[in-house]
Amino acid sequence: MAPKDLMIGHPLSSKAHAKHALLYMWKIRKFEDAVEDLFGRGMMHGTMHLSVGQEASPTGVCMALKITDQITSTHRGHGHCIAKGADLTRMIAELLGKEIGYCGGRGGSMHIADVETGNLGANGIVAGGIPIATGAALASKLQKNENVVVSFFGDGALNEGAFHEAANMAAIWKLPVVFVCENNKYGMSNSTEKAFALENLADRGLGYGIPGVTVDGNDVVAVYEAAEQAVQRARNSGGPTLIECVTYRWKGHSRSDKNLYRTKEEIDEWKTKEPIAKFMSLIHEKNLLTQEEMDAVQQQATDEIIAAVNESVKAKAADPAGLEAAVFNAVM
Amino acid sequence: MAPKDLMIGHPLSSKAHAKHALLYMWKIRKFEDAVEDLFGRGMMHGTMHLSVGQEASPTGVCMALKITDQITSTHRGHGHCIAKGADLTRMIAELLGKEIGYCGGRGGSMHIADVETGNLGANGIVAGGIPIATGAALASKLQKNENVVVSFFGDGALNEGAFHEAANMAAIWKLPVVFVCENNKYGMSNSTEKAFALENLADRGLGYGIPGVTVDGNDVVAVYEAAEQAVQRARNSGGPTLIECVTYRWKGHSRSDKNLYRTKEEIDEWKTKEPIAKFMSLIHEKNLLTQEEMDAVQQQATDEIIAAVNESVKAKAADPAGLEAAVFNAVM
Amino acid sequence: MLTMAEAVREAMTIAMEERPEVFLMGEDVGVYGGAFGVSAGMYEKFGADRVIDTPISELGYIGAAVGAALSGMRPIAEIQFSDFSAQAMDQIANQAAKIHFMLGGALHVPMVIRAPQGSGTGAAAQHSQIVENWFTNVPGLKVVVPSNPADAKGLLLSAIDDPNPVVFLEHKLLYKTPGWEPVPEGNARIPLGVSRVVRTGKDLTIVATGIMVKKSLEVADKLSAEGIEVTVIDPRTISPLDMSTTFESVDLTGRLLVVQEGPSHGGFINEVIAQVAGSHVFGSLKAPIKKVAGLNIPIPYAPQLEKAAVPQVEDIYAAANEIVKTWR
Amino acid sequence: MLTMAEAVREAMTIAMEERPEVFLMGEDVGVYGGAFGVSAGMYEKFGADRVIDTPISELGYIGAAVGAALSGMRPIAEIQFSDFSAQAMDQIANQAAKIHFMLGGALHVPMVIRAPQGSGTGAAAQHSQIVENWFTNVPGLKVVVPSNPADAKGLLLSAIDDPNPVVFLEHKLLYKTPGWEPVPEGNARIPLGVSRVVRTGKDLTIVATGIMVKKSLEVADKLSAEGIEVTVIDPRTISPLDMSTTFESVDLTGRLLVVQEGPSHGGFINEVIAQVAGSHVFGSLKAPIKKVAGLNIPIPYAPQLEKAAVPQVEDIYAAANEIVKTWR
Ligand SMILES: Cc1ncc(C[n+]2csc(CCOP(=O)(O)OP(=O)(O)O)c2C)c(N)n1
Ligand SMILES: Cc1ncc(C[n+]2csc(CCOP(=O)(O)OP(=O)(O)O)c2C)c(N)n1
Ligand SMILES: [Mg+2]
Ligand SMILES: [Mg+2]
Repeated sequence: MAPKDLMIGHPLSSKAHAKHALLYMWKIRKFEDAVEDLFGRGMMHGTMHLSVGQEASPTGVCMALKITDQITSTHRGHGHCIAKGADLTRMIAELLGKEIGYCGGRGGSMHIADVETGNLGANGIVAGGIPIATGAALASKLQKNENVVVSFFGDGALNEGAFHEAANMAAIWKLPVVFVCENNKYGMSNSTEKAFALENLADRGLGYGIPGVTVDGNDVVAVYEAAEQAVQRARNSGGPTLIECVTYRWKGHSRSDKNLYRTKEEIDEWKTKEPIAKFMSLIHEKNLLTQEEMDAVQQQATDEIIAAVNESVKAKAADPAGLEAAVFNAVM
Repeated sequence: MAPKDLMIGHPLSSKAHAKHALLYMWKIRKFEDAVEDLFGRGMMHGTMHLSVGQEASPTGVCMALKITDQITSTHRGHGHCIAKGADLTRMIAELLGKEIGYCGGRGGSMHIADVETGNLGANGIVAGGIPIATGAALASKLQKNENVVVSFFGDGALNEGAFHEAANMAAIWKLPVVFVCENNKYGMSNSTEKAFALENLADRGLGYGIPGVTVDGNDVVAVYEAAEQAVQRARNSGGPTLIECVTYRWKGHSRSDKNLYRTKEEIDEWKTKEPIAKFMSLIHEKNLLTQEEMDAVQQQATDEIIAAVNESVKAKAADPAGLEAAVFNAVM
Repeated sequence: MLTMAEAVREAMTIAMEERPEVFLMGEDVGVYGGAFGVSAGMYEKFGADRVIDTPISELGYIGAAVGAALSGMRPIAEIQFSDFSAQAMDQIANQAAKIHFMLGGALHVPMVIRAPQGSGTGAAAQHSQIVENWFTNVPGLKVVVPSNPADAKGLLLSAIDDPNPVVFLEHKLLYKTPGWEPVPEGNARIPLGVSRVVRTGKDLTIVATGIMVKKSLEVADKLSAEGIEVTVIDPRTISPLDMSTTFESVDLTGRLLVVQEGPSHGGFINEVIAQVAGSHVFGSLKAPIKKVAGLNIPIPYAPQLEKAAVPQVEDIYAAANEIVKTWR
Repeated sequence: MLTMAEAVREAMTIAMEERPEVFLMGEDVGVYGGAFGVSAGMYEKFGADRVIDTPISELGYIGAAVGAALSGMRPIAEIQFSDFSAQAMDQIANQAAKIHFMLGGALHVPMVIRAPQGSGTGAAAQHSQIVENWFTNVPGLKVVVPSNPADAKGLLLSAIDDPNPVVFLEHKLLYKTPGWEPVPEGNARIPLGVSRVVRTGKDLTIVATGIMVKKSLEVADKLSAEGIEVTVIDPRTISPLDMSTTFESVDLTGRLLVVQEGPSHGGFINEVIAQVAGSHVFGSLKAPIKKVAGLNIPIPYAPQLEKAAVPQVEDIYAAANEIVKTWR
């Protein structure tokens, strides 16, 4: 089932749309804050890859997608998952290793999928989802169902062979796939300046005959507009587009990051380009929502996350029994 | 030891250079004819990938290389090997599984290497040599020895992740490597029209910030000129170049090819663009060599191949004893 | 009698006729008919949408097969030589194999990867490997190694039906030869994970797969003429591995010989040995368990070297003979 | 006492000081110091030309390491998690492993691929595998699995000296813990291909590697207190595999238990079993050969599931106890 509140369209096209975009960005932000908190309190296991500061690209892209459109996601995938409409409780529950978690505790943060909302899964392998998205787009073409598939990935993923091979296949077969590169300036510690001999990573598309667009990835409106165009192009058999969303990761790459490869000044500067504030000022300009309405949206996000955490914490832990039987699907 | 007759410079820069270019193209042609003949007579095992019709690109490129410069080659590698200066007898002997063959009969056609002339090896894996060449170029940079490495590969190889990852590394580190794509219109049965959404395959370089050049791959002079520029650029720390040599494979992909994917007309048309005749007419224009001199060069090539075949046929077959000891190098 | 290439083609054709979601993709599987001619004529029959020529991008198109499988299709992806499954290893071992489990069962991956393996064609080290062992230690993959056309057809039909990723490895040298029995017509499926007792005898149990089954049968014939009776078991699916018939047989014969073409260090035969050596039939063993396998070397090019690298009928005969005669 | 991360760093540092042709490359090995901090400080010491941060391109940079090795360098290439060796499988298994043999000895490939493997960090199925088995069946690779800091240092020094490609797999959970003995100073090499008898006892032989050695030693202590004396053998190099000490020990104890973290179906323990079951010491066996290994499942995320997936001390104890008590 799709969440009742999923909404398609331009973030500034109505009060409802503006609320939706704002709500989802807040949900992502609050979700990540909650994860960091759970980690800090030793309640969560493993590692975490937070997308604080990158809320605009999943939100903007997913507002251009129908519920039947699909996505593939990454290790930094909470935002994509939320924006596509996943249930917050089942997400948190997964992180806590609970039976009701999306993967029954077997996958954790890096492997959450939500079939109902078209999320084919986060992926622990950098660029691992890109050929998969391309194959889902091939299925869409073969099944003639007009679904579009979006593959989210980071700047670092562009240097994997998986991107290359998938991009070319998508181009030659004009598959309904959109490649969304969230360029947050670093692949772990490796800056895009060091990892690429390109100014705009969107130019990577040139080598495949794929149009490339670079947008301000912290501007949910700019992201939506680029995504909407690419999605329509894909849906109309025009083939793939590579969208580069320029953004920034506020937090360390993962738990173990000491931030040795960048300066505090750089981080602080990017905090001034914060996506939620940016969108709120656009809302202001257009006089779409009052401050009270915006505050209420933020509060709603907070409440939803708190409820999800509370419910998850109480849920039953995943049970080791039956692990061996879970390897293969038994249904023909 | 380098072959005595290795020669660097423009194919039309002197009588000697013109003779050299012509001789090497003839050697490649005659070598491939001999291989086909040995196969037909059941004297050779396995399969064969002939480069008849593609003699200009190895010859032109290698005339821009010093003996210490290195190459990596492909399944269709006889031409590269010959042009870099390998010994014809040891090549034929390898194809016949003889002890004196370049690989002692262990590698066959797809794995001939000749360290003395800087050939790091043919490769049975499409695109397998490209990262290796890039690594050799990294070694050259680290060792500051000013060697350049050329990686030869086909059009099909451009769609492998190996090309992608290597090309980007070469670009960001400005490695002294030249990527020579011999676009013979097909990767086995798959035409470049079907496998690429690009007009010029050299445009594949754009996505890495690598300059791309498309040349008539049947014109040994055009190939030399492009290679010479790229090699100098590489040697002067200017980084890699992607050269697309447009050419055509006359013979089937390998032994089993029924040519179902192309027309006889297409093959015939390309035969009119034959590289050796094309070069001879340039020699004529420039009045560099007489017809007699050119005939003598052709005869020399024929004689050398015949001698190599005769010597190889007589040589001792490779001995299965010692195979297990040959897996690891024992010298520290 | 059909050859293995024909039997495989027949299975694919039947499955594609039965189910619109089945399609074939790979390098040169279209007009060319596949490097070994396995899909000859299928492009003409099913068209470019169901017999898809891919660029030379194994990681990409195997990944695309995974994605298509997640979205309701049942791809058969051919890898031209199984050696190139190395290129696609991430999508096979880290994605296809794990998705169902890792995602808590939310999705599954009904796909078949078909690829020829093995030596004997003079194609040298990068085109001649037995790659089974790369996959048998990866939970989530089923690995099938048919030894003859009839089994190949029935097993492939089941592999295509299976809701899980199946790696289906065909020995190149079997493509052009008929088996030892006719290939049943129609959609006669043979279940995965069920071993086959190809021949029964009381003196020795031989477990072998792929091309080594035929060689083992030759050895059994030869020994039979000398009064020694051999059971030959073909597990057919090497992961998951059905050991039931092997346990039964070893319990009876007390002697076990395992045979594979791949290098001796590793491979499915080790799992057979380990399971027997750790089982209740350990007590029935009258002799050490012997293996006949390839040398621990890459496959060399020259025919005389290539032959020396992998087990020949004489090697199996010698080992079998030694076990039976030394351990009475 | 040094931890394993420190011991590995010390070995790399010594080798790089001794030989200008040694360098380190990999993802985030520079300023970041490696995902597990193994190369911390090395970038500052050796500079950007000898501690090279690569793009996220495992196939590319492992291939580059092969090419550099062919051209006179001795690269140490770190793969951030050994699971990603799948990406580089072609360059490892089809190139690095085969070049020396395939080219008739014309070239050789002196390189080391270092990578952490194993579970226990809550990183789930794509970051927690034991990948040993992908390599042990590929002739031309040496595979080393150190179990403690002292061995890690000495073995890595030898691996860097070795003229052949060596896959060096470090268990992540060992990185931060000291071993059971001090790490020798200086360049004290330990030869590859030589097993180590870590503890001697007459009742049972346990063969284990990596993190399972420590667990097996714990079990041996426990059993010793109960009057049962266990030999613990660590092959250290699992390919090529030195079986000499295992044969000797089994000849004496008559009982063998093999332990690995990786899935039960496959793995180096099967080779140990197969060699013993086929050897002259077969006759000395008083008990079936048992294995304790991981479940045949991908590694799950939640701690309680992850723990259930791989052998714990109790599992080894139970198996050891059963063998010794059942088979007197
Ligand atoms: C194939 C592979 N290589 C390396 C890693 C380790 N790793 C995980 S995330 C990451 C950085 C990814 O950078 P990017 O794609 O830019 O995404 P970001 O983390 O910035 O969102 C690395 C190197 C991995 N998970 N998979
Ligand atoms: C990784 C890999 N995939 C597939 C093959 C099988 N194969 C050998 S040559 C070839 C075609 C190569 O085309 P191209 O690169 O254009 O070179 P050409 O044969 O035209 O010279 C194919 C598909 C292979 N050897 N390696
Ligand atoms: Mg990034
Ligand atoms: Mg070609």
